[in-house]
Amino acid sequence: MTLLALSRVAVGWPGQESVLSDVTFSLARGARVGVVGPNGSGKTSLFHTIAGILAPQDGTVCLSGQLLRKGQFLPEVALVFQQADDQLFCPTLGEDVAFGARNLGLSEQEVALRVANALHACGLTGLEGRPVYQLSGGEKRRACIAGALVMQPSLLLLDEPSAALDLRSRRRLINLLAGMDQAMLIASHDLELVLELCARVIVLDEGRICADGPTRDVLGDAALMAAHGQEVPHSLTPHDTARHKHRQQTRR
Amino acid sequence: MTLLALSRVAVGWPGQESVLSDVTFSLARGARVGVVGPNGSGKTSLFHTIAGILAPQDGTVCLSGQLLRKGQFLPEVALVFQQADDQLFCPTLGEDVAFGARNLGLSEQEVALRVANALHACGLTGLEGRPVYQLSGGEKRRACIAGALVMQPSLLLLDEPSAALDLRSRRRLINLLAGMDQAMLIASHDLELVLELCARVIVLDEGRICADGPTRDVLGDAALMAAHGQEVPHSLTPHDTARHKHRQQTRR
Amino acid sequence: MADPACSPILLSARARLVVAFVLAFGFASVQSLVMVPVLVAIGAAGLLASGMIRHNLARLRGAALLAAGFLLILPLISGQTELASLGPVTLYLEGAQAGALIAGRLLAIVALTLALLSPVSPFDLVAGMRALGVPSLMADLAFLTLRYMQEIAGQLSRGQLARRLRGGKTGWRAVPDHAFLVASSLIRAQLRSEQLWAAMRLRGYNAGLNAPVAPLGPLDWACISGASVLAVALFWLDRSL
Amino acid sequence: MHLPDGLMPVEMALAGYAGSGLLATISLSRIKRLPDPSSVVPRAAMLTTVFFAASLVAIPVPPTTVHLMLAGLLGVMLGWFAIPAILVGLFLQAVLFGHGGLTTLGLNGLILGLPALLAFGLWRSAGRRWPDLVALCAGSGAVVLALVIFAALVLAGMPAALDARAEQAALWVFMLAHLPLVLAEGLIVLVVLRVLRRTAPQLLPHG
Repeated sequence: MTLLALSRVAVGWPGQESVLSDVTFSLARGARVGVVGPNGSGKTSLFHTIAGILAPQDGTVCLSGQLLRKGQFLPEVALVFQQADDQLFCPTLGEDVAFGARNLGLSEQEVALRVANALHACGLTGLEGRPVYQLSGGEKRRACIAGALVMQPSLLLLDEPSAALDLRSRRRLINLLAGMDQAMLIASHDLELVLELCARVIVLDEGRICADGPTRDVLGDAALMAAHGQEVPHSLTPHDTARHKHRQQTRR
Repeated sequence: MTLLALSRVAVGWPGQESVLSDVTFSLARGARVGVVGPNGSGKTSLFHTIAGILAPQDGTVCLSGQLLRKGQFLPEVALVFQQADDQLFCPTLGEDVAFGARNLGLSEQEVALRVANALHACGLTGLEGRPVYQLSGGEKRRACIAGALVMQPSLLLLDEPSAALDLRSRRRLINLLAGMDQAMLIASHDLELVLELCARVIVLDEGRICADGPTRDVLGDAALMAAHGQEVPHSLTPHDTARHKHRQQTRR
Repeated sequence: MADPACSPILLSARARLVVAFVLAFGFASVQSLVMVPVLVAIGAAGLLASGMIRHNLARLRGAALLAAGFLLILPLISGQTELASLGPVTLYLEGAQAGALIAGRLLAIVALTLALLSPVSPFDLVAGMRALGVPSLMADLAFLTLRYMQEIAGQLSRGQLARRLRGGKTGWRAVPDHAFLVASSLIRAQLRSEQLWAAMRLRGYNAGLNAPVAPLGPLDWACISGASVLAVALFWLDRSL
Repeated sequence: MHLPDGLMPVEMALAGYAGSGLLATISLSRIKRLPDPSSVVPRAAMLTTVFFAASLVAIPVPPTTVHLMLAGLLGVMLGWFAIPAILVGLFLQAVLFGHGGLTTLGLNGLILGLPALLAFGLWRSAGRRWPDLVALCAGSGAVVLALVIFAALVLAGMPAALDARAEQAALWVFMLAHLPLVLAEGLIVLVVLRVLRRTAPQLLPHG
């Protein structure tokens, strides 16, 4: 069942080079798709378009069969920013998670229930009263996701979810995302993460879709990856222990 | 020839748990050593101690055979912050790179020469007049390194150099660092980067050194890595193509 | 006497603010020296009842220094009636009186506001201000400022550190560098605020950043009326003396 | 340069609240005329936070260290938003650090708010023509105006029994002690506005 459908979407400002052009793809309910590409390739613009912040110059974005208009409040789509601090603007974790639910006009009881569920799902129960600036990087990231979940979206847009996380927090995040049943678009430079979470990947470069297919096939295609500033993830390359040797020094 | 020698260094505040304890290691001129460990393991404190910002409660830090005192201006040691934005406070790239050189009391000619060299080394020539905030993430990172190089340090301390970089910028950074002959300590969660650049690695956890040895041996030791919240890098694990399968979904 | 600080948890932030403002103005209206011990006694009682004595005493230090300054300097420089003469130094009665009055009012007001307001988080105080009718634009401004204060202060101090590590100048020559730091922080703040606005809008920000407020309870009303009675009594006593 | 609690007679403190309230009403009504007022809140809040944080940093200006007031820069950068920003900052300072006071919040709002508006007016009317000169005047002038309002309020509020000559002498000492701040603020505003004009002119909506 199609949740999201973009058709020939172009985004840009008059007189400037467009940041997205001719972007067409669709996404089934519950599917997880990776979006990879160098910085400036249009990943953030793509997410902003789907979230309704940017209006396409051309083409259409349909969500559950409905055409999207700019500036519409879309509780169905939740955007998780790369910079967690920009998203967590309330004083405490509990208030921040509740913010979106309150704005849906729910009763306080319903809000409390949803907040408790979201915190539980993200492993944050008990931290409600914690000031946001005291959270660790991994907790902040999960707090952003909890703040999104509370609105019960059917599509999550995650922008570099593993950036600035240590390996422990990254693993915890991967487990969390793997267990969720919302549809997701995950933009990341962390190709190993994309490989673990997504069966399908879209490669974006200079505002265009250059590849769209099964993750292992696309990310394993060395020529394609190199052409778009990417590298085949180590877990997909044949082992070549000599590879690191030439760079390392003999001095210690 | 030993450049840096730490002996039984302990850092902390009275009445609190110490952030570093019993840290002993030495570094030869020109050597590149990785420092890995979870967030909060003391990597930043270690760097601040070597840069003379924090004074050890106990133990000694020697640089080129000289004992370090707190608060001393050390042009020989350059610290490159994790947040490039915190380090780049001058209006334009050129001014920022020149800042350190000017403070050494050099002639304007000498300053200009050093700036030109540093910009060239970091592939930033021609961007001198660019406002700092308009630079890309990778350019900012290299600008920080250029600002350090201009003081001709013999030791570079790099805190998460590849954080928030896309693969192209990361590759470019690795090439830049691989070609430099200064000694370096590189703190990073990006173990593949450590593996490529450093022949030796130190594992830090809870303020103590848990391992110190050849990178491939240490990072390849699954039990050791797991005990300290790390994962063996994919390029050191035997191939297991089934590994990703269980997580990926069939829906597209 | 209505001692509002007896129940530091139960009393709402709104009632605390009203009580603090009413009593502070009541104290500020006192003009006769005789009343000063009464004010200081109420302030001290509030401080004791707040249960955070050590914490509040530490925060009272600035006010205490300022009060000591008034007490010491005013008798030296001001007045006509000689109180005492120690060599070249003459102490005047009027100055001493004014100094004691100002210092007493200052210490009593600060002690009382600390006792009332320090048990509540600043965010709750701002929420209380909003509930009291402060425009939501100002309340939102205060909320976001409180939220990002620590972070931006941290950024600035890291910037100072970066400057120092690269041999930054000291004294007057550091002033332009400091200006660079302020300018770059302003530019970053502007860029961030665009992200922040997007995040707020995407989560349905329309008016106000905080939770709906509960109505004032009986205890709140009791404390507010008690404080008002006390303030009027102080005013009346002061004028009738 | 904050008036503490307890120094001023209660009538003046109340008048201060009335004055600041009026200023706030005027600026809020100006802000409401903007096309989408709530969209400016995040920007004003982030900038306010920077001003607030920067004023906490002690910068060495021999022979002392000074804390910047930044009222002039605040006025130039925030325009009408400067008044709510200043009142919010004063309230938070009083509650968080015990600087200033609750009863004198209105008076302190005038001490900082009027100079901010002066700087805003100066920059808007002449900033385009003589940017450096106006920046210097806005920075230093704001501090001088704040000092003058401060001194006038203290003089008006002190008990009549006090010797006016001694009081004036004390005020002169106070003003002279702030001379480094006057110079440092002028220089800071000059440099900051120069940097912004050169690298981020979109941050300066007027002038």
